[in-house]
Amino acid sequence: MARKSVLTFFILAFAFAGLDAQEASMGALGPPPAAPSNVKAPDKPNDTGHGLLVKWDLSRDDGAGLDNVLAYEVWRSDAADGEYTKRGVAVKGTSEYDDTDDSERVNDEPNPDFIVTGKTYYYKVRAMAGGTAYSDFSEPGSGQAVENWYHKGKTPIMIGVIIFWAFVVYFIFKARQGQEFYVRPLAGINAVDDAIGRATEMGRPILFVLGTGTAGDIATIAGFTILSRVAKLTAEYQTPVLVPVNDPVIMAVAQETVRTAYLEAGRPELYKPENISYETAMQFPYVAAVNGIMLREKTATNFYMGIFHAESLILAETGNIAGSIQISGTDQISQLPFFIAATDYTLIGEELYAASAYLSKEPVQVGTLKAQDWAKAVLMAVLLAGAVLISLAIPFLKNLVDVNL
Amino acid sequence: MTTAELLWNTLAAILTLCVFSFLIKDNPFYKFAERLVAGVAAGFWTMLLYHTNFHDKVVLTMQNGQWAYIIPILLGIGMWTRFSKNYAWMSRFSIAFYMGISTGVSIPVFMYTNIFKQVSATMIPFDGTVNVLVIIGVLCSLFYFFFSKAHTGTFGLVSRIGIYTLMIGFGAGFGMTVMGRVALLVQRVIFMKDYFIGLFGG
Amino acid sequence: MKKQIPIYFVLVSGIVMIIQYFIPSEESEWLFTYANDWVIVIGIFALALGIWSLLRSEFKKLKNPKEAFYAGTVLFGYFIMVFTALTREGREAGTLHMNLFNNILIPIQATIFALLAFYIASAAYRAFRARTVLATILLLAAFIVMLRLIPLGPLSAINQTAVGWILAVPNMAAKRAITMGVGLGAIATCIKIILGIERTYLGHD
Amino acid sequence: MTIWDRIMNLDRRWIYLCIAVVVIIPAVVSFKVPVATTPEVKKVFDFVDKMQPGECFYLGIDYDPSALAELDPMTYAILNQAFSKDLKVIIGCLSQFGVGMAETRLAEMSAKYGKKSGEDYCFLGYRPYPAICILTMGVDFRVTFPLDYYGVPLDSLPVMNGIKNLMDVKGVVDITAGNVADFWITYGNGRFGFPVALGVTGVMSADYYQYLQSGQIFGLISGIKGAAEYEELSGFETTGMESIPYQTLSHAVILLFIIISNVGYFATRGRKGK
Repeated sequence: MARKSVLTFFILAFAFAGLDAQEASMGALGPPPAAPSNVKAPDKPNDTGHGLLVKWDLSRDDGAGLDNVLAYEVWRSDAADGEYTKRGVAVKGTSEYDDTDDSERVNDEPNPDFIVTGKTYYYKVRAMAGGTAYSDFSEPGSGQAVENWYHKGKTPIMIGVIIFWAFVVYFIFKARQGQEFYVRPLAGINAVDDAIGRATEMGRPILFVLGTGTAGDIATIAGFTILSRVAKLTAEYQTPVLVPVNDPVIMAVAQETVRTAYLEAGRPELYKPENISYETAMQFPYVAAVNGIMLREKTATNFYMGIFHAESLILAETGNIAGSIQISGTDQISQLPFFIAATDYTLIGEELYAASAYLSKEPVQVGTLKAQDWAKAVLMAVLLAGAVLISLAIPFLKNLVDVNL
Repeated sequence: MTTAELLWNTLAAILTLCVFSFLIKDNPFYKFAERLVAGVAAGFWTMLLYHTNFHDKVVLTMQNGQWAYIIPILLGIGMWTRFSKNYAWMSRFSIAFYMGISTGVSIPVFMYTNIFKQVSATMIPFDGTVNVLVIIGVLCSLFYFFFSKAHTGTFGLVSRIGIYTLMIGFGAGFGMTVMGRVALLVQRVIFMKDYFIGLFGG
Repeated sequence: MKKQIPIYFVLVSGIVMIIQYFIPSEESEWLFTYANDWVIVIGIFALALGIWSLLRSEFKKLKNPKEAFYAGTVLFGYFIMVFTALTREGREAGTLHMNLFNNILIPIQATIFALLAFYIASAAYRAFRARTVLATILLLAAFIVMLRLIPLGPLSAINQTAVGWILAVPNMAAKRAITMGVGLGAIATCIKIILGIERTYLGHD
Repeated sequence: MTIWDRIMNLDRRWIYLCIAVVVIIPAVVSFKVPVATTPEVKKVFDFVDKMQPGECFYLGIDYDPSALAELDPMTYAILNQAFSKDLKVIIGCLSQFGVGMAETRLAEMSAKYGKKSGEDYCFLGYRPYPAICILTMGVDFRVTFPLDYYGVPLDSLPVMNGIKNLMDVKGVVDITAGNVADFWITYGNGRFGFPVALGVTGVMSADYYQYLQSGQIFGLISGIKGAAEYEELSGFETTGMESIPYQTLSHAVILLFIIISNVGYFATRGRKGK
């Protein structure tokens, strides 16, 4: 990553509070370096319109000539012959300075450094040598900040989204045409039927935990889609499913999900909204409450699907004490080891997102899995190609994926 | 320690023991602590959100005349139709926006952080065994996640290497975490120790 | 209509938020904040639903003599926290509200968290048995990593090298691969939601 | 029911009891457990140890009080080692909460060895934008920090004589709980190639071993264990060693149970096989 980001970093802004010419007085005065020239201040791209990119040609004594340039100082004014104030410093060898300030007010006072969109600003640059030796100021250059309507740096991301979207739509289309796709069996999915059947035989409820994320987290949404399939099966088996939650929006969505599933299974009369219950807010109080449910309701099967943090192992071990069959799935890498160790089946990362397609068995859903596989193949090819190219010192692909926001 | 401090500390110490008693088995003391904290957490959270989010995004926006906020407020109130059987369907509008915004925001963000950043970090030159093995490990592990290929033959071998890599990673993750968990327990033990010293020694 | 309109809402708001990401302008930034505030505001109003669900179930339990004490505990905890913080000042340091927070919520939370030290040991005992190849690999990796805390004389150096290698190579590779897989799965899930292929969460009649 | 069957179905509460015992005992009776030193910590120790009196290195103190328990012992041990060997140290903060803590620790350690600011060490203070600071310090310390923390111009400090930029110091040891570590790797080592070692928190450490493997950092002190190792190596103890008895004993208990569990597993499996 080094090369490109270092270069871009030189373009980045920095302002040194307290770095002042007089303060830096030191040592003997050498001959002053030549002034930088050709100052320009074009708009800084990809921003909200409060930044200018000051550019100049290096001093003749930067890396050559007297070779005594240490840094450049960038000064700004509202008028070409107005009063200039220092904006910041750029180290030697750098010919760009990012002057950005988008706070209109600071501490409820108007901010004098604020860059107004469309207003013309003038810049002068001078070189600074060791000691207090300064070059003359360059001729002023000017420019205006413009509000940008497209972030060019994000183009690779857009291409990525479009390609993946196209894969998904294409395979949905294929599935609608009647094409069937093979998917390999997943142990965690195959176990779902048995686990629900076991609860039915034992006459005990099923527990479905959606994790400690919010309803807007995609892993929780994946949890909803799995809950929907599981609830449909439980409705057919007439086994109650308990969904204790710690977020009210999750509660509302889970209620709709389960109700729909019961309707689709033709058993709307079995649906009890109070089984999807708000236990409490906050991670550990919620976990304590779920622990209580496991031990007191003696749930036969526990599902953990969504975002989990440290509570993963608390839940899984308590479930173990209660003797429940446990199926887990999360996208949290730090918690996967504990689910793997302490539950019977674990859906790892992407498998969590694939589970609803597996359980629904609908061709359209399975089609999206095919799209994911194609995207993965492309990803692997790009990754390998990029690694080969960079080994040959061709950074083309690497630069392409190295998105700088 | 003042009497008030002592009493508060005693409460905290008793509750700590109540929770630890769960290790022996579920019991009324644990259940009491569990139920108490459920109520306290819900109450704390209610007032926290009331004084922060509700005040800032509902009360203040209306006072300041930010009328654009009427739409989310109406959608929020729309959630309350869930109290009624007949009008509950109206809450779906609110849920729909909630889901639409959440998923729409996530797509490019996942594309950037989970895909581009990772691919870029893995595009390393093939010099040295470490780099080569990391690249092979990433490719094989990704291969394990292929759903539409049976894991047999060559595919089976590659995905096997992949799942082995994942398992080593999980084992390492487990082993690395023990220290932090023990440290948390030590903190509780030291809390109890300090409490007893304060009670009898000081 | 009850079913179709929400699906269009999802579609439109989803697409708008994707496009917003690529526009750096000030209007676009405002839209982003505004949309996130929608999510927050909907969440605050929904809290009433959650609290209602909690309180109603506890009030019901009050009638059951076996459960009455515990239900009373929940209700006591809830209402004391609410009534002690009706004003903003009630939530400042040193108030009854914060004392309850610091001496009930914090110690219980910390102690539940501390249970993990015990659970991590019992989980290791049960799970780390060399039943299958996979279990053996998991066991060995965890064993080697945990061994780094044990002084083994000259063997320690070998162990530490192994730990460093495990963390830098297979662990790193596994993390990256899972992260990428999660990215693809999550984006696919989002697309399914936005396109209305996955819609059970919206319910129907 | 043989002993192995019993072991295989061991009540989990015995495990809990053992963990409780090994955590409570060190809390009641304090004692010491040796800590196995790792090559990555030894390398940092040797780096400082092999310097000659008068030679100079840069020490970054970039953590806030939340990481104090893990990182403070490292700072103390390294400062002690440097001052006792009459090395020159340049201390800088690139994260804003580090500066106040750095000052008190420095004051304490310099008083202990009678070291003077400006003569034996230079405390630069804090500047924002870590990446650009590292880049400018690679060119000249005086561009980044014209004055030291106490307001004295760098050029008037004897300790800075002949030290223009980071190339003139023997290396960098950065103790951090945040992303300053990444900046040192990318810009310090990546751009200028000077040797960098890190002291990080336990949570962070797993992500930094890759840089150790790739040679981008020459040493890594991770978490409280790394701190304890450094204390053991340097023979100067503050609080790093304190937590080691808990950790070593509880790890030993868990490892022991894993061994018992596997012995039991193979014993019962062998019998079932017959």
